[in-house]
Amino acid sequence: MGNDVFEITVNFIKMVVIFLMMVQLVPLLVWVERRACAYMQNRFGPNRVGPLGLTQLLADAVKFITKEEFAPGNGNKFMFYAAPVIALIPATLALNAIPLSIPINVASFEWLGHTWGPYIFKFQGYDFNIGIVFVLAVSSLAAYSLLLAGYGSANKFAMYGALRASAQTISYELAMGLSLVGILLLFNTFSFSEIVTAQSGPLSFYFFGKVITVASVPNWGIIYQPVGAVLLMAAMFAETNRLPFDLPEAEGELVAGYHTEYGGIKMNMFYIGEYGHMLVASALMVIFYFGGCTIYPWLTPDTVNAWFANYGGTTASILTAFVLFAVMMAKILFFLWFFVWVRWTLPRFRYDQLMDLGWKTMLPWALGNTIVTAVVIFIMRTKW
Amino acid sequence: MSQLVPVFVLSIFVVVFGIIIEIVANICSTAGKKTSTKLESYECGLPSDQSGPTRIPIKFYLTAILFILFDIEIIFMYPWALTYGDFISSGLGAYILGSMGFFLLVFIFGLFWEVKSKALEWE
Amino acid sequence: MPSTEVFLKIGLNHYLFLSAILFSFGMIAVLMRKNVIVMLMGIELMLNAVNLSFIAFAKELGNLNGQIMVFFVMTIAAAEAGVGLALAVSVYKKYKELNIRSFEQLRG
Amino acid sequence: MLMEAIGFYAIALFLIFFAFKTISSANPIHCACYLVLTMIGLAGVFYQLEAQFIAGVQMIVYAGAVMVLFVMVLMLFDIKTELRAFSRGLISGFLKIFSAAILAGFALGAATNSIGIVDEGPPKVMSTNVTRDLSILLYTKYLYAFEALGVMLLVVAVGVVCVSRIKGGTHAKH
Repeated sequence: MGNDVFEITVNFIKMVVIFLMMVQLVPLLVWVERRACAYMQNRFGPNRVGPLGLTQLLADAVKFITKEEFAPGNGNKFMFYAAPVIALIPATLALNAIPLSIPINVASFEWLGHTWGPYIFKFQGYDFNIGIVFVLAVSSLAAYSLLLAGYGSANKFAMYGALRASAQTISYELAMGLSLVGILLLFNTFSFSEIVTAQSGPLSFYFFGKVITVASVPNWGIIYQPVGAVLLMAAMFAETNRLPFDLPEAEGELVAGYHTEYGGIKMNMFYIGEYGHMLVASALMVIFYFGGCTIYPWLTPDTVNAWFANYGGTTASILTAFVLFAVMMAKILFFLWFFVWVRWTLPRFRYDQLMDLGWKTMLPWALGNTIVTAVVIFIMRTKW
Repeated sequence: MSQLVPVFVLSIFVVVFGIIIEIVANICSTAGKKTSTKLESYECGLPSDQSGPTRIPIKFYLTAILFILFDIEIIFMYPWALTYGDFISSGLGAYILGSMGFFLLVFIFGLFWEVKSKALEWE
Repeated sequence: MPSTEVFLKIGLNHYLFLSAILFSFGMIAVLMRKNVIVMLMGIELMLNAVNLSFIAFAKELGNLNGQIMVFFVMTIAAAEAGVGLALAVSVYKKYKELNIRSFEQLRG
Repeated sequence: MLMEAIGFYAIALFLIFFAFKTISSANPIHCACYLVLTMIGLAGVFYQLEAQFIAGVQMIVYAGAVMVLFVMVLMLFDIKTELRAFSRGLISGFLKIFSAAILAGFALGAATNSIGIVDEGPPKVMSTNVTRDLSILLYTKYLYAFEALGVMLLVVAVGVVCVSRIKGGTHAKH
């Protein structure tokens, strides 16, 4: 975590801040969702409590805290209470592995009578050179919180909903895994930061052995992999049980699926897990297909650095990191809005249509995308 | 080892955070009477006739098994995709594409057979 | 009392001991548990212990053949778990309880 | 050096505790949950042994897929918690413990005798990028095994569907 006290504390604070960012996202997104749904059905969303209904979030939080604490009689108490806590872990671990901006390099400085050496703080919780495999491994643990919730509440509808939800999650994990193969073929690396640096330059690709560079167009992944982007987005909708894939929670006889018996703050923790997964999904979309924290001609690390050239070295690099962080957050918020937007436009799938879509359409499409990408890259990159 | 310490520290922090939230909610929640009807599992008001989980269609396990098998085939593709550029630049492009082509052929045939044999049919 | 250096310098044989302990736990589960599915878990535990010793030797000898072997052992272990559970499900459907004794009646 | 030892012993105790709980808890679903934690601990040990990609694959394949199948199957049957993990009985209990002790002795004996096998030469350094060399090795030297495994997975997929489709099976055509 770092070799001296200052670095360790900064790294720890960084992780905690990213976790709290995810936790704070829930009330914000719930508010956005209720307002947007109201706007789409041309009625007013929550606007009684405070300006534009913003303090509705506080009212909800208080309501969640003071709800009656309840656990079903013959259920397994430990699993019933453990399931919401387990729901938080996968989303946080995945979110901390994704770089939100360029690293900050801090020159050595004098403080409290001790010179603290030069540091490089990465704008993420931790950096693994097997970034993609780590995120896939951690997000595959999400099925356990559903299963434990279903088993812990000893309610046969909850159990049935949990089984359906986890069957859906794992079958769409296949399509997600395959659409990542297309990206790997293109960038040939697992680590996120190398993918982002590869996308921050001008559009340059091999054309029958020669390299062609198009000056003004950014080198984003969406240009090479449009089908992969659509597949990853659809798989992410199913992964987070969002509409139009939220069947396990919303069927007539399933009441509310695996969190039927939950109420109050425990239900809220499931929402934190779900919105956390949505944040990870939009962050992955932005990192793979929309160039991470850079927009080539205007907002690349060196052009933004030039804006703050007259400040000192450290402050300049901090400012550029935060400007690019704002760019990244803007892109992520667009995709979060896309999640909310789709929720109130598309109808829900039937369960067999949902599983057929996962196995019989998305998996073959992802395979086709992988094969076509491999063949095209082979033709383009070998020196004929 | 030092690379994994942040992951352990973060997961411990999240678990402690979750437990603290549940304790806080437990303390300041209004204490309702634990009547027997309230403790029964929620079935929209109908008195639940069986106790605990009952007959649930078993066809979920087939999806889970097929998921494992196809997941492993996808994981075999990750090292291929990782070193695809190196193989092409070192002139072995046709070799790696051919070998992976056979593997993908087997994968596609397996998937095609699963679809055709209606193993994944949900009535 | 041998110098504490033996315990502190983590070498190959520390990992071998850990793998041996996990292997014996898995073997005990397979030999002594009645429930079929817990026996399958014991088999998974044994295979993982073997993977651990493969990787410990791969690090010690510095070549990657151990890790390739782990890759293949994982594939076969997962396929085996799948088939084992498919059999356990069909036995459960017929005999309504999961005891290893009922596997003797399987014919064909 | 001390930090490395602390790290190793922490994960080793974590693994041994949960492996023991896996085999000794009565309710099979608790066994499955403890085994999931053991798998995750093992992925940590693999990462410690500079096998980063294998640690990721271990998490995806075992902790994320195989154990989900175990928990799902256990949840599908309404498993009655067994009275006791191991059936008590004076003689059978003694025989069980005696055979377990002998087995553990064999395993530990094998481990201790294998210390001398590897010559204590200078510690051989692993390659810089383990994942890349692993994949190149996989597709050049072990290509045949890789293709054979692809065919094996196909055979298993077809086999499992057929097993579930026999007369008494779950998906039997009636």
